[in-house]
Amino acid sequence: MSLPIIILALAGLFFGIVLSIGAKVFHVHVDERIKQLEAVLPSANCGACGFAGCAAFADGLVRGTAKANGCLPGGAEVAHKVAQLLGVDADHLEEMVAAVHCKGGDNEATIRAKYDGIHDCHGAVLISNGSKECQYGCLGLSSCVAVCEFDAIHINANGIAEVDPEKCTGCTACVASCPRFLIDMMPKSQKIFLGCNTKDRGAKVKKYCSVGCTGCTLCVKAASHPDSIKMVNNLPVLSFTTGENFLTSAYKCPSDCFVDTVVARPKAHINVKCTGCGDCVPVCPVPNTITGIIGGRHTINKDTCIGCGLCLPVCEPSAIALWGSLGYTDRERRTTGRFEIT
Amino acid sequence: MTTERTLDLHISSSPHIRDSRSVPHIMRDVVLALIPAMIAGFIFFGIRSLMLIASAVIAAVVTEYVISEKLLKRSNAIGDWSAVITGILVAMNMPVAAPIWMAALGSAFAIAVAKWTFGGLGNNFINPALAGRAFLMASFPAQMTGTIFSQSGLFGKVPSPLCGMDAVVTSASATAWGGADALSGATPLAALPNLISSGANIQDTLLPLFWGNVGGCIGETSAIAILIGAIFLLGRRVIGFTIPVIYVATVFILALFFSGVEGASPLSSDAATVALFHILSGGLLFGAVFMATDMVTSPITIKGQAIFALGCGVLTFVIRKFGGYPEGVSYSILLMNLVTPLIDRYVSPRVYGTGKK
Amino acid sequence: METFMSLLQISIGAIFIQNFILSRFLGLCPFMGVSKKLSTATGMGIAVIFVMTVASMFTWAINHFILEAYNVLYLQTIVFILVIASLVQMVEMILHKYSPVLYESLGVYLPLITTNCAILGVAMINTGINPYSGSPFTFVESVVNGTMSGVGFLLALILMAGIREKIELADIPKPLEGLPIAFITAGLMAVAFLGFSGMQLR
Amino acid sequence: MAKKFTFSAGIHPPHGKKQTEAEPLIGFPTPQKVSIPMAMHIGAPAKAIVKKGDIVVAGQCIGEPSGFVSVPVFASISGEVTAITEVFHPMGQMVPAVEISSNGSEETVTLEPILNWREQSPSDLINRIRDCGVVGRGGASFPTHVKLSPPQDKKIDTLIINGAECEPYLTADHRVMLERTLEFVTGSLITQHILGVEKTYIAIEKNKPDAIAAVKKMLESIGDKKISVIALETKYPQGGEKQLIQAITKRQVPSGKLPMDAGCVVTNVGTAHSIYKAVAHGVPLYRRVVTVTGKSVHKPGNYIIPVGTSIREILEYAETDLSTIKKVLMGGPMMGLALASLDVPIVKSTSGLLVLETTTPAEQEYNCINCGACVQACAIHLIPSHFSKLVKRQKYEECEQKNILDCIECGSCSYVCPSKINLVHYIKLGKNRIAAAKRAQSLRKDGQ
Amino acid sequence: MINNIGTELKRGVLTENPIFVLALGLCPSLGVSTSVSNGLGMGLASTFVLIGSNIIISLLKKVIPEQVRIPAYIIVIASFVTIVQMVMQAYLPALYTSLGIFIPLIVVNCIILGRAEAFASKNNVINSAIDGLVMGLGFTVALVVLSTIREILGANKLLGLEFIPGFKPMTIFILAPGGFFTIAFVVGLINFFKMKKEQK
Repeated sequence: MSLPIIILALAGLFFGIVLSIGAKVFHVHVDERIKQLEAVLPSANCGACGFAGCAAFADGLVRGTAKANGCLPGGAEVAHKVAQLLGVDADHLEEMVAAVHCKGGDNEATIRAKYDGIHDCHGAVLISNGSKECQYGCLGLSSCVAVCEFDAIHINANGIAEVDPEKCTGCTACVASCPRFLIDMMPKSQKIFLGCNTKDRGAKVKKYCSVGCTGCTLCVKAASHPDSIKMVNNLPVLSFTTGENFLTSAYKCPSDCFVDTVVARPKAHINVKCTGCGDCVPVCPVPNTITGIIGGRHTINKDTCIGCGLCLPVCEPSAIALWGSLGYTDRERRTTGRFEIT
Repeated sequence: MTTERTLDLHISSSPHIRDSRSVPHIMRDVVLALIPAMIAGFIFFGIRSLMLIASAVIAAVVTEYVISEKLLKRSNAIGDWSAVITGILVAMNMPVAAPIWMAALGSAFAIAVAKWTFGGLGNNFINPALAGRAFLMASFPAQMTGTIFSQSGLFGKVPSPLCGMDAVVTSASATAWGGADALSGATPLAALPNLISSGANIQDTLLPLFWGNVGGCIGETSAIAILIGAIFLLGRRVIGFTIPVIYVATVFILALFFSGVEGASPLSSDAATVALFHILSGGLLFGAVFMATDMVTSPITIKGQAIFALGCGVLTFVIRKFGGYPEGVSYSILLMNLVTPLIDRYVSPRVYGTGKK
Repeated sequence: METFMSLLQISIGAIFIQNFILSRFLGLCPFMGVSKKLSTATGMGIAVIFVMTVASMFTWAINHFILEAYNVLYLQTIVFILVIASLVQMVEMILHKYSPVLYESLGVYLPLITTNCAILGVAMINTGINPYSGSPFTFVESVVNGTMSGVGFLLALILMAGIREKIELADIPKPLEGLPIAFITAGLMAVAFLGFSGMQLR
Repeated sequence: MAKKFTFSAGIHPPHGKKQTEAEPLIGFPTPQKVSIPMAMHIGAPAKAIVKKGDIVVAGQCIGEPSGFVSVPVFASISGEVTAITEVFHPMGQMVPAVEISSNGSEETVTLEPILNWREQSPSDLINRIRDCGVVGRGGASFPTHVKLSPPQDKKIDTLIINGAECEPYLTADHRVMLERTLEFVTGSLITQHILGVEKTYIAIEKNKPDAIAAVKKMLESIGDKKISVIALETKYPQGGEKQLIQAITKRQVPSGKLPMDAGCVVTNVGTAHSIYKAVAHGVPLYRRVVTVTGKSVHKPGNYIIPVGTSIREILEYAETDLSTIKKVLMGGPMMGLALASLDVPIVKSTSGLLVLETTTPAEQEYNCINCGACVQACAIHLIPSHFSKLVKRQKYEECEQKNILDCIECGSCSYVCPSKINLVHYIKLGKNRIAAAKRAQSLRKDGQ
Repeated sequence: MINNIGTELKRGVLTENPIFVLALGLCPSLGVSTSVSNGLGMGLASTFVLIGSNIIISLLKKVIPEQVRIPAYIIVIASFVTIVQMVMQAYLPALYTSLGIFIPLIVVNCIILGRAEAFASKNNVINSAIDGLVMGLGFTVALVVLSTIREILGANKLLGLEFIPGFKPMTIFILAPGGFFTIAFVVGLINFFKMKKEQK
């Protein structure tokens, strides 16, 4: 009876000692990030990722040879954690999402000739530079969709690539995939961006795209901060650092070039504190939205208010507040991609 | 601007003209090339052979239709004739006495599992017909190998498994011979060792083997019918010479050296006879012409095809000599199918303007 | 000559007839996982050959000289797994320290091998009866069996990797993508390997 | 002549030349307006040196070269410069261009003819060729003066005048060889003189026996012994530089290198003709022979057309039924470009306009069945079907390892593919992505 | 963490089924699923080991040092496997012989080590035991499903009794290829239904 115990104990002791000595003697320093990643991974060493175990997968992630969603047993949860771990970068403390700067789809843009070729934007560019008259617009052939590991980008019914900000992890894989350089990153907190990339002049743009930017600069004038929008090469460039929400600019745009990812916004509301000074009326960009007689409590037309919030700071008695919450675009609106004020 | 609207311009990559030959053309040619062998099967094995073929083809086409159109909703598959070929090949690889439903099951397996799980024509890595046959072999070994000839051919005579050499019939029932409709026995290749050891004159067996009046699977017995099909396919450039010629030659040469005839040198006529016997029997020609040449599952380059055919030949002979199955053709092709992706990866022609590869 | 033939028969049996993956169902997890790329498959296969050979040596010796000698065969499972696990880990550590190149190519696969039933499997099989001679495996036979089982594993792995690289692009029906198609591929490979069944040197 | 001049692999497409091969060269009426792109050659685009309102004469230089690999551009009609603008190049991109409206004058200017060219130094002749804006007639439009001045360390011993015209439907070179025999043979002699080579071959496919006979007769009558005529087997792409060199000299151009690395210079019949005009008459390259053909074209022919003429105008002049056409190609059906718009000008390298009534690929695409037809057709001995699969999987490095960059895009593989896969397009895409990756890499290196 | 047995059971058997969903423990699931009795025996044996090792590891989780945890877990598991081996040999010799090598191989079944690492080493004893139970049951259910299909198709038998009189069994299903095909199509079917559900 004692023999097996002795054998087992000796064996255990022997291997324990050997291994612990080995661990000291043969110690090799490992990258800190690999350890962090390993902690996130399930450690099943199943090999489903195509790498030799979780450690090798983590190594691959750090080197960029593995894909963030490569861990099958871990699923989406692990993929997101991994993406976050990899994406942690001192420069980008703010959460970023991708945005596609074109909204001139099948309904808006003119087609020169029908493209019969392989389903790839780069491929289409090689054949007479694509079928669109516009040399800057989205080709809608899914090159960005193919590189997205998070199923966050799709070609909508109008033939334009569209990012789902909720699924987007900000990995920037799509940015380089676009032959027309239409995709860039913007803060997730921002909801409005310019949906056009043409550098052509207005008259020419009007010929080929009904939602093309004509370079009219109305949006620049509408912006409340002078540095928020600058014209570069006939095209407004939005700066997201000024705190501007671009609602007024988008509203003023005669070509409807802006894209709003939000369907419902908080609307302004005037409460009983209103003194009827009328200061808010001139700052409101939408005509006939704030009405009332001087001295009497003013009212806001909820149907036309765009929720820009310009009236809030001018109200001395602080009688105006925004009511309601942000709602994301429903499917129907997403397919048209139009920014409408009704 | 108005004229621009009426203009229907298309843009695409060059070239802007295409050869008229397409996948359905190729597949139809293979079906045509199989007709002589089907006729031979009908002549030697009777109407039942055609029933087996019909059942296999119907099962294959129905399976293909259901999977591609109904389950996967891919509309481009059914017109390409490839299911018909698979059905014919499965049936041609069965003994005539096999139950009709078995042919249907085999070809349904071939289409459903070996082909469509990978996404249909061109995506499979293994010859569907052979996979179907191997599936049946593993599932119903008795019905697939025991060559019970329950039907007589057009000549009213049961094909003799041993080419008329009654003396060495090992397990044939005596009453069956000559008129009755059941005869059980081995295929020619299975009987070869007995023939050699009994010292029988193998030369006399070659002619029946050539015409096909012997036992075996429906499609494989008649060398002449297969050769007619082969010539047609070669003429239509559906298959090349590389695979069939190297395959058959490899088996021939190996059989010359390891003929099994006591004391015969590789160059003796005895060895040559045995080698010819090897070529004409056991479905070698059928496999070499119709199955090893399957484009999808054989290498793409000529050099690769040569390696593939050599491997098939060696494996066929090894299985015949040492293995548990007397024929070895279908398994050797299946095994080489597994190697094809590796060959395709590493064997490529010497590119213009580069030195040694 | 006779020993050679018997070793050859063991080899053919281990590589083709009783292939660890395609016939015995051992080592499937790494087989499914690592067969996506040919380069990884080759590395893993070679690592398995190496570990199987070494494990066969050690376990045969321990089995013969300790467990059988002291009649404590019931400790086989525990002791074998301990030996294999320690062995693999030692090899990994040594490689990591002294031969980064070899570690890159082989060592990274070692964690996967520890919990690979193929290794313990071959050790267990080696304690049994050699089916070709009818007597227990000798030391040489068990080492040959170990190595050749590894070769069979490598063979199945690289064939599978080649095929998977080919079908990676195939238009596989959605529900079958991933694991199921790998199983079907393995199944069809197993069908082809049935051709070797009953093969005997004569 | 038992010896066959050809290469291994290749295809036999229907040649479709019947419609125009008997049509003599005829002049095209001076168009009302031309838009002359400043970029009609590989290399830096020319710089416009005229401005709006200038009066120019046909043959007058309107664009200066900007760099060694660049050539001048000339007015192709006489009239007023109406705009310095941008037009769609046939390739699809916007390029700077000069728009000239005709004033009805047929006046032309030329440079001083060099009649005693045999006594001139090669460099003087090369300068003349450059000053006349001569570029190669292949799709790439490589400036001819660059081709004719190989680096010192490259020994050139063979000149090949390419009259194969293997591209189906095109007959422009054929007609030039028949009708301008003396001029193009003289052009060949000038080229030979410039390069100082001993061996010159005029290579013509066997399907043009009249041209072969005419050239042979001409060589006999002028008593030249250095130039020999080679009757090539009729096979596509026999006129590819690499194939031509292999067929005639049995040499191979090393992978990634130029013909001069095999000791050869290959120039086109049309180029030789232009060289003759430039040297012996001082006429710059501003007009060229264009084959206009296709079923819907009711007046097909080989027209001599001023560069910059709108394709719409040409097709209308050739009485083309625009309602039935699906495709307009610049060049032949195997390598030509499909035009996205008819309002684009013809350029120096436009050898033909082909109108097609069907789209390609008209048929459905099947899965690749691994048949190897593309492998057997490939004149470079590549495996095109691998490229299509690898490009789909975006494995560009592997493509490069498999020599995708050696592909000459002749279209043979797509032509024979029974699965109707657009192989050439995949290869073009693969090459493009590899080039893009390399550009990005070198940018990154420069940045560091 | 553990709320109620019902949801836990659903997790083990359906949503996180070790074989069909997590693709762990493939070797025994194919190796022994040739007959229902084998599958059931294997499943229950593994469940026992799983529960036992989960309990012990959960108890010892504070004692075992981080560096040697894997070897320690393996020893615990191996001990339980040895117990199973002895019990089976004594009371179910027929099953013991037919399962053969796969009994000791329970040691290296990734499910068991995986649960020890992922669950038992972080949770209390009762929860660990329940986790072992549900995971073991999930494994057993999967094995029974596989072995039922294979036994019926391959031998026309269920638990050793003839299933459909006159049906010709396809021997291939009790051979190696049939094992691969069966699991492939079961997983495929599960994926198919999952996808349908997701679409809705």
